Amino acid sequence: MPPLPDAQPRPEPTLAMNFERTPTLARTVSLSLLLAATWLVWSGLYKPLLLALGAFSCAITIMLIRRMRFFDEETYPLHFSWRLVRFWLWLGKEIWSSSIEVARVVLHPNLPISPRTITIESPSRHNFDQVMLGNSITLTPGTLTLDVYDGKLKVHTLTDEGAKALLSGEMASKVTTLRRSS
Amino acid sequence: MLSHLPILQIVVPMLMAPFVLLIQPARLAWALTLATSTLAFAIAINLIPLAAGDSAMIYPIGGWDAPYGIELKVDSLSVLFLLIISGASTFVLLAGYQSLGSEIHEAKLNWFFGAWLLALAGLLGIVVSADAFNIFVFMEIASLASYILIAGGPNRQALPAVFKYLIMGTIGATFYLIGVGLIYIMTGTLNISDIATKLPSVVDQTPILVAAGFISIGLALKAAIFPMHAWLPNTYSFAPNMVTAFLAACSTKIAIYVLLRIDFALFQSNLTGHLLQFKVFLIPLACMAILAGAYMAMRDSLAKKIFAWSSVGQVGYIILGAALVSHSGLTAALLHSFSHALAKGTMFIGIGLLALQAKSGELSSFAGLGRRHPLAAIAITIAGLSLVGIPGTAGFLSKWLLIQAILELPTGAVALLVVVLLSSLMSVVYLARFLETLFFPPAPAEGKVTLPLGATAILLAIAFASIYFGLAPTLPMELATQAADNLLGYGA
Amino acid sequence: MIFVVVAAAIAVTMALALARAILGPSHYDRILAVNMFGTKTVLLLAVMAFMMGRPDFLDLALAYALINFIGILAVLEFFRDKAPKVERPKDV
Amino acid sequence: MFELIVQILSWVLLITGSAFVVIGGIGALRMPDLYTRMHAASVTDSLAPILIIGGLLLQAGFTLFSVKLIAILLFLLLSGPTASNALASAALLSGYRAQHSEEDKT
Amino acid sequence: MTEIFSVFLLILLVITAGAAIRTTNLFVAVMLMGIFSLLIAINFFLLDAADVALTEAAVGAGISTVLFLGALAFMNEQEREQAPKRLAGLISVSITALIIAYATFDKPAFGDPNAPAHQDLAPWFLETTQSAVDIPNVITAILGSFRGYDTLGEVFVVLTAAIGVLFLLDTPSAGNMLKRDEGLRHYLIPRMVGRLLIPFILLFGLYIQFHGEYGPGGGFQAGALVAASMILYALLEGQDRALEVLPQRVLTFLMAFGALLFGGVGVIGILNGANFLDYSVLSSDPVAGQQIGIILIEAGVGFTVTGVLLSIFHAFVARGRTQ
Amino acid sequence: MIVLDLFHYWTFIALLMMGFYTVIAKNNLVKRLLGLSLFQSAVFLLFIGIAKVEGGTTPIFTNLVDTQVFSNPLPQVLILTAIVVGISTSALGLAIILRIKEAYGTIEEDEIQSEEEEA
Repeated sequence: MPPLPDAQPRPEPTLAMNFERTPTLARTVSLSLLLAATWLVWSGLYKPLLLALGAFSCAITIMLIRRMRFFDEETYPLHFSWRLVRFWLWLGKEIWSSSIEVARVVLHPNLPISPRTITIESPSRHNFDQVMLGNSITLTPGTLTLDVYDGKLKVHTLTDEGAKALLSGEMASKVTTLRRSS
Repeated sequence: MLSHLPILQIVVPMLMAPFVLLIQPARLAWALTLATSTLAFAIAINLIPLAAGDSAMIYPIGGWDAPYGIELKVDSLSVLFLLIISGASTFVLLAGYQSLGSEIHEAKLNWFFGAWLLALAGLLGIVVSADAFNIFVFMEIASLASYILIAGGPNRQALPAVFKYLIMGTIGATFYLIGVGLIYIMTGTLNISDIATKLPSVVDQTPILVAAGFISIGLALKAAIFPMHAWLPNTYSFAPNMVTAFLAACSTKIAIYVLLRIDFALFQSNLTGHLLQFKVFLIPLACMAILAGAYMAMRDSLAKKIFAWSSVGQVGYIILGAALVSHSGLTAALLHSFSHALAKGTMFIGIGLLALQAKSGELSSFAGLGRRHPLAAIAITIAGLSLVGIPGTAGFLSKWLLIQAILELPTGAVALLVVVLLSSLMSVVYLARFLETLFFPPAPAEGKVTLPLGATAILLAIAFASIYFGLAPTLPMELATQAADNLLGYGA
Repeated sequence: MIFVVVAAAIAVTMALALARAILGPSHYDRILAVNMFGTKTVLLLAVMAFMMGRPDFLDLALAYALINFIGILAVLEFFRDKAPKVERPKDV
Repeated sequence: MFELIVQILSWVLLITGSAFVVIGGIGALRMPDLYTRMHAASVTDSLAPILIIGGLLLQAGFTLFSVKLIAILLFLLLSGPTASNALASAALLSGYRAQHSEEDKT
Repeated sequence: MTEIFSVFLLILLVITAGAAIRTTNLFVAVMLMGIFSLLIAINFFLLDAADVALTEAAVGAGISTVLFLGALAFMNEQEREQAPKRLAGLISVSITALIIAYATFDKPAFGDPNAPAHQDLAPWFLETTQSAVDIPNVITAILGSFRGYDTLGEVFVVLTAAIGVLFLLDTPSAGNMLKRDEGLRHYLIPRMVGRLLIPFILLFGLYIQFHGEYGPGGGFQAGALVAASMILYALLEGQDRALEVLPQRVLTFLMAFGALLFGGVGVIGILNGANFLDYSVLSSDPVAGQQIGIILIEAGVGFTVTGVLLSIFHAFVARGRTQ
Repeated sequence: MIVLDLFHYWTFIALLMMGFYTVIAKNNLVKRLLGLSLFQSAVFLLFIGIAKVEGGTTPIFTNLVDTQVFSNPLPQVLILTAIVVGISTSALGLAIILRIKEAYGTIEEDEIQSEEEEA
């Protein structure tokens, strides 16, 4: 890859602070169970042949994933907890209100936008938190993550309200609590 | 086992192709390809008695009878072409190892031979298939594989040439597909004999007529019939020499084969006035092809291009014979396919062997090579004489039959006769020019190469085959006569 | 027939996205439009599966969602270095 | 009675979703530059799928189809912002500047 | 009701095609062709061709776009403007169009159940699938069994294409690369999300493979999806890593093996005294034999297509790195 | 149905013409390849149109709908094969274009020709 224009060639993001490393075996098992469950609900046909093929497919998938070395380095982003559900509900509410806001702007004859680019600090350096925060920001209409690097997120906002809400840091703090109990 | 021969004819080369891919030493890959090709040739020979007479071998694949499944059909017409294809492939491979090795990187030869086997399987598959759509599929296997073979050489000019061929070939195949689609709309079936039984009950003939047009034009593109020949000279000239020998012997003829089969089985008897349209459309094109091919061959200075142009003209002869829509005309056309394959194959193998020594493809690089390599030059001379149609060669016989067929015409015979004779004179001119270059100037002093002995022997053998079949033409003659009977008998 | 209304709305948005893809002006606008078009296709297929009474074809929508995502990433990977360096789009 | 309520709820979700889809489309056409267009497109990529697929879920009831619908929704919600983010950072890195951009740091 | 949508989408289709050939920028043209693929696939779906729609999506919008972009990356994307052959083109095109219009103006009406195309063969397929093969998806039954020979041909067509690409562009191997390909490793978010999604894309591909008898799908679509998931991996983590996971020799073996598996199933028929590709002999019960045969040949198609598409992708990407 | 019939039919012809024109008249090799796939797509559309039966549904048996009318599966099978053939041709064509680009430094046909004449 040629050096990135506009930015110094930077080392690829590694996981210095990946403190809780789940053992590979546990991850393999949990992913296998998840894949098997997915197959069962997708398929809906419970003949012996298809169940056998399903087991075979899960095995192939796991084998390839292990060859891809997704488990033994960096984070594997598979977490679940009830907090996640609560967070999603909160996020849904945020999406709703900001969508209304963006819709109002779009339909306004004068297009009252005040775009800005702001930088916010992620409270956590953990990759999962950063990705979750970045994607939550993008998912909320009116705010858009441009770049995530070194714990800083560059965010483009459409309106002043959106920028203010982000700078208040509510989303960031909510995201950081997600991982704790998992 | 004999009843499985039609499918084995295709499946053997097809399934050997993946094996060849995995074999590393080039020599082994070549040997396996040669063995497979020989086996295919043997199967084709074994099919001769089975498909002789007016009986045809039918093979329903998967046990599903036509029109629901796909069936294979082998009759004397198909056997003739099976012999041409598998024979051409086998002899070119036999004679061509050194030549191929000099033009293609050794590490890539196994890919090349895989493509060769697929081209062989594709061409054979077109010939035995009795299903209009299946023909399309195998046509694409054969075409894609030949694009690879052509692009394989060291000559960079092959690349734009092959791209042009790819574009035109795909347009041709798509036209063919449109025609098949129109026929399907009107009849609801894809098997050629089943279409033939359903066509008479179709009330509205316009779509069928247009389908006939699309299929003919599509196949004419693939067969390089005159105004649609633009891709041919360059692809033949810049392809690796042995590939030229293989493709010149059979690839365009297969498109003509499909054209004949579909046209005679479906349209001649079922479309009013089609006979006339067929004649009016094709005879002028054939004449122009004959003259233009010979004229361009006289003017060109690249050795292979001369004979590539000559192929355009020879395709014209075949089309002319077929377009007469008479028994003698068809016999002549089919016999000419055979003798031309033999002569052109010999010619290009010979040029390929001499090219091991020649510095470039220019005619001048061949100066005096005939003196140094007299055996190869003799073979080339014999092939050339057969192309011109000197008595005693296979080429003479087919041309003679063609002239007889022309003389049967009620009107216009003189004009066609003039065309044939004029073009023969012209071919004497370009042949003489080539032979003169080979024999008269002194041989170049430097860079003496001994031609591979085995290859030269093979070359001589097939050159003498041209004479043998000129003197004892029973086998091709019987097949061609019977095939002409079958073609004309479709409507009866 | 509620599905018809939804499908119509999605189809209209597809037309708008197509307009954006044709107008550009920068490559990135077009990529944005293609992405938008892809997600709208997924939604449209899901709605149509219900509209035609064959919800077993939701597989199609799922496959589209997967393919679309990969396509967009491929665009970015191959065009990262080639894209025009600075381009100021005209106001629309 | 219960079914009627579910139906009406589903209708409301679907209609609202459609409205947001069209609004997002209009926004993507009206907005002045790439980044602001992406904000508008984001409406059709986040809220609209939630509403529309939510409405379809109510129609499908408790079947295996609803599982597939949820899978589609999850997939869209994961891949949508990811693609947007990749697009935005690629644009940013290649020097595509936002209009009226003012850098403020916190 | 669906007619109105069809009409609307067809109009969009023509607009997209027109824009794609009018633009002088090849990148834009490829993007528009991607949209074109999506649109034509929806149209296929509306015309009751779910399997075809799935294939078109996987092939047209997915693989083909990726390949064109991969090739364009080494070329000037701006087409030079000139128009020398416009007239000849217009004339021959107009003639063709007029002929087709003339030919098909009175063709049987669209959707007419009494059209000749829907007699005889189509009902036979629908009926025989139920009795002799007993799987719900008639298209898979025809593709796998009744016209299995066409499908064998199709497998060899893709194999030929792969042979051609690898022959012309060299086989990629880690040894001859000059540059290191790091993919999108610097992009944290795509990378993390990709890690989450890749297992499910793979699983979905395999699901499509094995449910081809019950719903839209089959070996080809599955092969394309599995290849797509590996392509995603290559995009995110770099080609070198992807070639470590599935090295080129494995891919070559996969494509050869798939084609041989398909052909081998056919040859078993011959060895058991039936015809080539007759699956009834695979089991004592002919219906079960048909089903086993279809599963096996679909697996063969899946192997070959995965191997072929990945090899082609790697060959294109590697070409830029060896220069 | 009549409206759709006409529309479907004219779309097919329009696409066919556009694709064919691009293949014949354009100089750029990639553009010609794109035109070729447009041309093939038009034929796919024709075949899928043939397969449609009014009031029919996709030929996959199901108990979700009560109709027993199915669209014609055969043309759909043919087009599945044809699509695969199309992508194979495109892939091979692209590989050839890449080689042309390396050998000649251009992908415009007339420039290739003029360079050939100079050489």
